[in-house]
Amino acid sequence: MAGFNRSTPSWLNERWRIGWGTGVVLVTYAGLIAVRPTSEHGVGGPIALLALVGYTLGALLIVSGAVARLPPTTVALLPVAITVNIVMGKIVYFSGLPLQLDSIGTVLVGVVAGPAAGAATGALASVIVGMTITPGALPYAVTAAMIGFTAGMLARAGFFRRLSTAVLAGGLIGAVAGVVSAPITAFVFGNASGSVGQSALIATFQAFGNGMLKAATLQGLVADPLDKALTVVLAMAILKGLPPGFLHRFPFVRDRHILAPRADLVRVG
Amino acid sequence: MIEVKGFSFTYPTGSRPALSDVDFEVEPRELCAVVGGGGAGKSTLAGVVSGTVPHLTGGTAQGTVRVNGRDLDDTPLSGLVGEVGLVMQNPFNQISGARFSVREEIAFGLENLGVPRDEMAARVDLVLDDLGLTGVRDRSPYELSGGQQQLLAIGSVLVMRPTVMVLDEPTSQLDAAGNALVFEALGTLKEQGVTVLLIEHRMERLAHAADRVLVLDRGAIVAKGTPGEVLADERLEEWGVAPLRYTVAARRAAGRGLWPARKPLPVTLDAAAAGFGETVDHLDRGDWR
Amino acid sequence: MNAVRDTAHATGASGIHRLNPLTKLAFAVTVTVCAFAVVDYRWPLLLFGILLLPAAIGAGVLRRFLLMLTTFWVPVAVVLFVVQGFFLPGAHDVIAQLGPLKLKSEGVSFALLTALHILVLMSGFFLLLLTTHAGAFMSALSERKVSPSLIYIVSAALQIVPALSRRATRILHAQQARGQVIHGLRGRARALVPLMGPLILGAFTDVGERAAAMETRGFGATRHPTSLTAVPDSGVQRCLRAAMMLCAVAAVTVNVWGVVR
Amino acid sequence: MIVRIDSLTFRYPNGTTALDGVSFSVEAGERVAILGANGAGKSTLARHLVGIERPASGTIEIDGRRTDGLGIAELARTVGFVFQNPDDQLHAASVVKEVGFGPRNLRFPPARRTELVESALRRTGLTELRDTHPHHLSLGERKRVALASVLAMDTPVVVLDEPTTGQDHASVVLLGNLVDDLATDGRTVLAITHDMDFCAEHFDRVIVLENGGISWDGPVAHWLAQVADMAGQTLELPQMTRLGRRLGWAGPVSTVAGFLERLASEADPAPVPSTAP
Repeated sequence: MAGFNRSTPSWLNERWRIGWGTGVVLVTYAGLIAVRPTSEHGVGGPIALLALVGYTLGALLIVSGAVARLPPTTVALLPVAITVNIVMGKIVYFSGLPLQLDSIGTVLVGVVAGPAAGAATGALASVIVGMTITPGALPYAVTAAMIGFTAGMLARAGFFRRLSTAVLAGGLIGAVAGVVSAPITAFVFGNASGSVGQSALIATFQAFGNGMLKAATLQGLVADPLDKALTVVLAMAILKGLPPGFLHRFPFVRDRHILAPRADLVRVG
Repeated sequence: MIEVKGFSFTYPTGSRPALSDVDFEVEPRELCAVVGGGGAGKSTLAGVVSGTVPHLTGGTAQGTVRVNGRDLDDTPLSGLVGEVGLVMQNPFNQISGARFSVREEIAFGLENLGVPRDEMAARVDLVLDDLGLTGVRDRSPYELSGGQQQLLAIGSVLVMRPTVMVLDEPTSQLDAAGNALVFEALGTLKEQGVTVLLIEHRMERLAHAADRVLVLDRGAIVAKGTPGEVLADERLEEWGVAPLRYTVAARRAAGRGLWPARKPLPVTLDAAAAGFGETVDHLDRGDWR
Repeated sequence: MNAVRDTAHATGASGIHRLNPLTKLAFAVTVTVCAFAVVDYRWPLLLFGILLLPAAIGAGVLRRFLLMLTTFWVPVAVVLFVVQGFFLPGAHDVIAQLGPLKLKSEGVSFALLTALHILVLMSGFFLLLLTTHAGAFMSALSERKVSPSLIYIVSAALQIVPALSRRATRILHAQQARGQVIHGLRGRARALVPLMGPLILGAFTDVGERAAAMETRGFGATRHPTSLTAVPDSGVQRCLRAAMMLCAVAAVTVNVWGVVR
Repeated sequence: MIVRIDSLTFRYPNGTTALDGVSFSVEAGERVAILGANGAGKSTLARHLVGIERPASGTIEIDGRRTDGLGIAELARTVGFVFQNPDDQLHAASVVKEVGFGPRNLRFPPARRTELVESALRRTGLTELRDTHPHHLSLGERKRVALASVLAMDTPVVVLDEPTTGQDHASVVLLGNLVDDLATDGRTVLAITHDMDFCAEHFDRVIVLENGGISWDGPVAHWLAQVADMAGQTLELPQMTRLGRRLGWAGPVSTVAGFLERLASEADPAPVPSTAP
């Protein structure tokens, strides 16, 4: 499994493993698009297996590479972020709102501790949800990793200094999530995963004559950007509420001018 | 051995120093207590001596801190592992969460150091026994009561056998029995040559256990000496520290001539009983004054 | 949060409980791969009938196993039949009509196959979770030299979730005791900040201290940490795992070959 | 009779009995300390007073009303509960907003609200910190904010859970004076505490719980007189009580003032008016 600590050849060191993992995910996605299943019988089995295996392998490589590079404070941050994902996800789920909001912690880590940490948070959150709530979350580990990774990259590019650009970043994160998750939804779950609302949307797209992958992608592109924009806003609200000194423990956000300077970081009185 | 010289520290977000010009030493086999009001800088001092401040918090520091002869400025935190132990105020945060039973949680530090399994098991069981945790060894750390979690936090550090031990209010949630266990363990540590720095609110325990007491007020050391000297100081309340009732009673009694003139004010039950006993004897014999 | 408790405290005396967690993981992975590898609805049904169900009975966890399937698999299966039964792209063999909607046979057979695949995937992992103590699982991974950081993150998250939900209850009581009413949609919306604020901010605020505590306890000090608990393993299980992995790899290879060709 | 509890029994979901036939009543203006070892049922009893736990059998009557049908938020008008950990409730961006949360929930008119908040801030010594963010406060200060936020609800009964734990000297002194003031105002104070000196100096009456039942209920001095060397070592007797015993005095003393009075009477057999401050 992930995270071998033996002396590894250089092409398998941490940085490379993230690269290899991303590569495997991209090749898998490209492969799924290229050999777009023609016979209806191809849909159920082999394609699903290809999607499942490629994505799982990619996620394992990314996680093992990302986790090995994290400083201890970030390691301590991840379980809390994962918990926040789960708790908020549950609250929203039970509130019956047509939203997910289960990536707040992932986005927050991406912004505070960088793309690698964000990717690890997302993927491991899926593992935890898979272990405790529903195994249906396991195949989506790559999507969750991509959410954290993208959030980190956009943070590095300065998107989180203003609320308006942060909301835009949320839209972009959502687009990535929607595209990456589509093959899993379409091929592994036969477009029946997620909430009833999502399934209804997918059914509508299929009814209008779209193929399964296309319907799933369209659904993702409609629902995810909105959801992730809101996620980003909530993550920013949490960041604003955190005590002074918290962000000083994370070099990524401290040294790279990721966020706008905070007035309350200077103690008055 | 702890040596702190001219040490000042300001948090990255602080407008005034959390510690200013702090100067003290603690020898091996010595228990030094730190007392002071809320926000006096006690926890910061614990962090400084254990190497987490400013390494993890950031901030600006001046002066030197040496532990066992090593300058902490040039020593990474990993270089102090096993040598300096830190028990934090909140046991919930001391529990790593990496392990699922009390026994494994105590072993966590030893596992990290690569201690062989047999030795580890022996050391863990010894600590469980010393702190009265054997009955809950297989329970989840998160299912323990606050007091038991505090004992677990102490045990998880004790098991690593550090030569310098820093404890930040380790007994706030413990009842009298738990307190006695902890102070017994600290006594044993001292005998073994360990240097102990203890932050504590309960003055009566300190008066017995501490070799020396430091008083911190707004980041500066305002008094240091033996418990008898420091805890009987009349400025204690101004510094935000609760005086013992024995001392208060003797001081007021002395005002009315009811405390033996040549005796220092008491900080322990024994000293108070001896002093007031003398008063009562004299009163009975009618040769007072 | 019941499932969390199940995984963290799964104890039992059956032979399946005593197996090395990695053996059970390998089984879950292999059975999933095998289920997806063959395009015939009878195949995953067979795997479920002769492997997964008897295993659940043997481990004495049948009731909880079925309960979890009812909770998680049945809804997915129902949605699958509705969506694909009526809307599978390219299907035209209508077998029933409900108003404007046409139920098609291709859609039904696709839904059946996919639902059974998911059944095997979920069953394999439920079996692993219901018969494995999370601590033993983590120890087993640790013995295989998996990164301590990764094990820490997973273990801590598994334990912080229930700890945090207990804290959420305390916060709820504290705010209600200050007159906070949590009824109706408006009440709920208004209660969000007083309830979630202390919970989430408190959890993040703890991170700094916990990291400091871990570092002073030598977290990451050596690349070769030891483990207090030994996880039982045997030569038979090692062979079994190798055979299962071989089987899984073969199934994947054949399938990828088939798709690419 | 502001609080009346009759044969209260409570069992945890796992079946263990936490409280077994507990009965007592408290008058307005009384200061009652609830003592007992960890796990004796103190917190469970206190949680019944605010309606967080519901009795398996028995009744609780507060201010003449049975609490059976009342929710926690409704009971909040009568019983203020100061929880042990202030971080379980602090959420507002300033001390004054945090303290105003309860009165706002209870729908007090704005003028009354301001009056209550200001008075609570003053009594807890927080007036100067009113606009500070709770982040910037020490644990002792945060505990005081939690206390103020309950005082501002102006409830006839105030329940304190381990109020002195983690508090520095100045806060403990303030807290003691506050308990006395509340009682003078006719409000009832119940406190769970381990701090025997605090209990001896500021409370009239103790209720001792043992294995879910009441093992003693009565004035503090009577209890100190009869109690042996602290059964089970779970509580440490007040310093002055121990000193009095060491001196072989009959009958207990519990506070510095009481001790000095006693000492003075030894010095001069004729009763001397106490001049202790």
